[in-house]
Amino acid sequence: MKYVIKKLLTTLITLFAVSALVFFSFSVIPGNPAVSRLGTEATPEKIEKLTHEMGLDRPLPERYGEWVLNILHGDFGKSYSYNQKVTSLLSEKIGTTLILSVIAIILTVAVAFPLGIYTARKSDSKLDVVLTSLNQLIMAIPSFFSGILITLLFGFVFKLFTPGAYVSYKVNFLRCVGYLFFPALAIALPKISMVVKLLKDTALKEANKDYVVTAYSRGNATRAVFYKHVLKNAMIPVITFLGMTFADIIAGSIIVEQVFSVPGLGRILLTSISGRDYPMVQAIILLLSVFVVISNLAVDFMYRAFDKRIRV
Amino acid sequence: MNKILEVTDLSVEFKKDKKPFFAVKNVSFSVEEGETIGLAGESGCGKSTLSRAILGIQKKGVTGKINHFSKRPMMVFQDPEGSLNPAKTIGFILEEPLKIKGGMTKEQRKAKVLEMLKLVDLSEDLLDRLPSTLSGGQCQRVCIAAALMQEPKLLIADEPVSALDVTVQSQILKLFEKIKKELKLSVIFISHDLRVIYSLCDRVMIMKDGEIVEQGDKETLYFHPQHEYTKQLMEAAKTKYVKKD
Amino acid sequence: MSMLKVEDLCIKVHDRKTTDTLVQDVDFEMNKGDIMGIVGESGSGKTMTALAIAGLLSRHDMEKSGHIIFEGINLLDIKRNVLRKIQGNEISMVFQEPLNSLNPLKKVGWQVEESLRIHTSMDKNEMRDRAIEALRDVELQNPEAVYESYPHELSGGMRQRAMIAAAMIIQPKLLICDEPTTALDVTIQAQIVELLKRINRERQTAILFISHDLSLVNTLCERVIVMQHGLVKESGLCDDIFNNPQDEYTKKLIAAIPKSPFGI
Amino acid sequence: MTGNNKVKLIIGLVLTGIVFLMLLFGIFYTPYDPMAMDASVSKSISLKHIMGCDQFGRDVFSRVLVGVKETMIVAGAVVLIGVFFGTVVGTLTGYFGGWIDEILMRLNDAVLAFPSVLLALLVIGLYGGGRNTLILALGIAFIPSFARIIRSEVLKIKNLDYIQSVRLFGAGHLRIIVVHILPNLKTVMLSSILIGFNNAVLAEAGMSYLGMGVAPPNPSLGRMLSEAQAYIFTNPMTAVFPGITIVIMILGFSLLSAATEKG
Repeated sequence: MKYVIKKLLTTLITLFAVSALVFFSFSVIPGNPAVSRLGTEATPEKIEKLTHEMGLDRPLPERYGEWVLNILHGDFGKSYSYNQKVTSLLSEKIGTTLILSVIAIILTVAVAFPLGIYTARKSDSKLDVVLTSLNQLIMAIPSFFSGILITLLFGFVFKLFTPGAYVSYKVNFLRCVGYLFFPALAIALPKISMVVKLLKDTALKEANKDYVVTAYSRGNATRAVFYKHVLKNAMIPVITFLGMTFADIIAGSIIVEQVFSVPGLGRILLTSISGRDYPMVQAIILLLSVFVVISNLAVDFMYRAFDKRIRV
Repeated sequence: MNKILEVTDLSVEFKKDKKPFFAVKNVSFSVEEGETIGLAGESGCGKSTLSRAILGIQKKGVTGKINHFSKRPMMVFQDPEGSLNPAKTIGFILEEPLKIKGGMTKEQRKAKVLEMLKLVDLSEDLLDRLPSTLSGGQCQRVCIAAALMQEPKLLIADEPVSALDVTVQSQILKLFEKIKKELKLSVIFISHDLRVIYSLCDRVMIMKDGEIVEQGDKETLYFHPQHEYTKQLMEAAKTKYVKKD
Repeated sequence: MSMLKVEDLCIKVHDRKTTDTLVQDVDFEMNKGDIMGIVGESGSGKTMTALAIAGLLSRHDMEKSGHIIFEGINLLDIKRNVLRKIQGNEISMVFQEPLNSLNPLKKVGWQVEESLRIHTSMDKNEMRDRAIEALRDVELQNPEAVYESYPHELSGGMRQRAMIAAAMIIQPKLLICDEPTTALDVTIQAQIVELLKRINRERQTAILFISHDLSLVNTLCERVIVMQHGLVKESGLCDDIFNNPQDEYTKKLIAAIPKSPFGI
Repeated sequence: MTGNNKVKLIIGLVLTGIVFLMLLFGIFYTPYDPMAMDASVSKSISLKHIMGCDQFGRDVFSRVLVGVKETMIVAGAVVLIGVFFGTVVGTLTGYFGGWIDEILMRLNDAVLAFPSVLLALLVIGLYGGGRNTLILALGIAFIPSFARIIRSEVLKIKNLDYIQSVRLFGAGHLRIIVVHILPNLKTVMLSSILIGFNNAVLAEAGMSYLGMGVAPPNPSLGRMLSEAQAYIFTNPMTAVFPGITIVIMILGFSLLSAATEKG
């Protein structure tokens, strides 16, 4: 219990630090955002008025405090370019990106674990050589290229989906998932390969340890040695790796959303960056970081449930 | 006889799980010139921490007095391969202490290295080789030679034969006998093996939980132990090595 | 007929180009209640011999020849699923490093029971009772607590006792011990030696004791085999070999024992 | 070296060899001006245009060559920044420890927990796109992982007995670090530089795919992919060739790093 509280507390501190980092890094940009917003229409009066409206004339810590308080009330401020509340602009997109990430995570875990266990068990067969080489190749294909190939193959050749015809989950959840499956596949492919390789490597390493010899000496069958002894120990580094992978998957969605024209957080982040829409950029980066931090926390708990040796 | 080292009330305090804990507690002893003193105890008793404190490698939490009456004491470690820089040749490793000390020409250094190789019974052919190509016994000889390079008066040997095979072990012990005599070296010899200590040392200290529970002349200590723990150790050694019918 | 008869045992490892002979022409016999030592330095082939008898050399690049006849069955000839019925049931093994030899993620009790789970059809409670009894029998204080703990929570001596309990739980005929005391402190070593002697005396379990320490083997065993570079240099009664060694290498080994008040 | 590693090494060397050859061509000679548009030319693959032409009639092969150059410049600079600062930070924190170590490592962990794409986007969001910002952004994102690897290696080495004995000989910190620790970091550095190249190529291509890299009309592999995507059903090869080039680069570096890891 103490562990859970401690972990939650450090997570809170991390979130706080991230929010500070995001906020203050935007305040060190040279130039007055009010000036750049007004562009050619800038007159000293207009600038002063806008500066005041945007609260830029008040001290930084005060603005930060207000920003955090507002966020806690669900208010991320107003977008510069859309002149609307950030929250209302983002609400649907958060859902889209989350669904995409969750499908990718489920795909990764559901495919990588059985495949990894299989290759670890058959580590000296001919099939293994093929699988390992294939794995190595897939790891080298970046998600935006595999995304294009998937579009070409499943969209153009097999016509399993219509590229660009994304349906919001609010309109039809199933069709939305059906569409997002393909970008999720593009994100998941290299991750699956990495997990499979890691699981196989650690399982082989574990298989050389002394306790495995002990297990054999008691008359265990090879299968029993693997499932009762090796597998659990081999999973520990894999779970640690999954923590980083989940974060990567969330970040990877930014790029893949672009490939499949999915209107999620990634897409609007890119438009906001080019439009210098700082409240939007701040909000999106903060949201994505929160996803990352929370997924890390989830993996920590998973790890703890797995390895009873870890205390504190 | 001259004292070479005097330790008074030496303690080393560590923090373990936020609780203070003494790895070494109120240790006092001295080493005379040319004397070999054995330090025996079981794992975790503080033998290594004590030697590190004496050499000044361990500085944190050290209290008490350590008086050295000689310059730069040296140390020989347990794992011979780990005590040699894997990226450097034997020649480089042996020359390094002289380079650091300074004040010698290249030729003088070379001559000194050769002299030392001879002392530890190693061939010159090894100079260009890397540590990984040497046997454990050869590595330990190189370590001893390197430690003697700056002509120390006191050598601390921390389990120097524990990682070696039995026959190699006896050769290295013979080498210790030899250098001790030829160089009038004082040696603090740390070991968990009471037989090794008996065969090499003049005086013995028994350590337990950071304290030296008993010290004295080897014969007295082995045949008339006073402290309960010393008796226990001797009893265990007998169970292990003396055949009962 | 003897319980264990090893004849002309050879173990070779084939690399791509070279063949390494690890063990060559090892012969010996053991009977019920025998206690025998194999002594040698690193690379002598003593551990390989032990692993071969325990049926633990299954690497493909290894060639084994000769006979290991246990209770009339040649262990080198039989299928793995037949061998498995003997492993942990009639032949058990204890290793050098108790920490590494225990699965770090499983409770000690689970590991002590493992042989019962594999070779008998006992139910959970029966197994637990047997395991606690076995832990008590190796002189562990508070066996119930040890049963519930993880390997890292025990001291080195306790772990090795637990390993012995696990090996003895099903009353094997032969217990192979590969340097079981080397990683432990002197006082603990003495206790383990006493424990093995008692097990041998009370249960008539034959013990094959592998060690680099000639004098330790002398105190524990009746007979000894001295090995070097895979070859048997000398074998016979400990007393004979100590008092009257024939082979040069044996003489060297005896001479290497440090002079001490603890006999040779 | 095991047989498996040998195969990896050979394939890795061949692939990176191809990449370096392309890099040399990208610097010194391209068959066509990579920026020259020619609407009249056929877009399909021919002897004259071995990878075909894009929608503006620019020679894809020439553009790929220059794109490789662009990617390698960015990747090289990023790895350089990462390795240099990573080694400095990692060595100092690992060797001296104490509160500097505490602070820097906490900072390191915070940055490391952040996916590098996100970090790079943050920096680009602040300072705008372009090659230099991209290098800076990715370089900063790469420092922590190098620092971590170097630090853990230095920590391991620092406590080895041979460092203790050199200290006893009276060697100063600088001598210990330069003469006795750094040479033993070679293997670890080599494999992390290679894996760094692998990641940097991936990151550069990803960022330029998002339009955050070098400014158009200069060719970059990532942007070529995103530009070709609109014509994917009519002229797929325009996307496939730059894509395959990226895969060759990443595969080459990752195979080499796998082959050099641990013997």
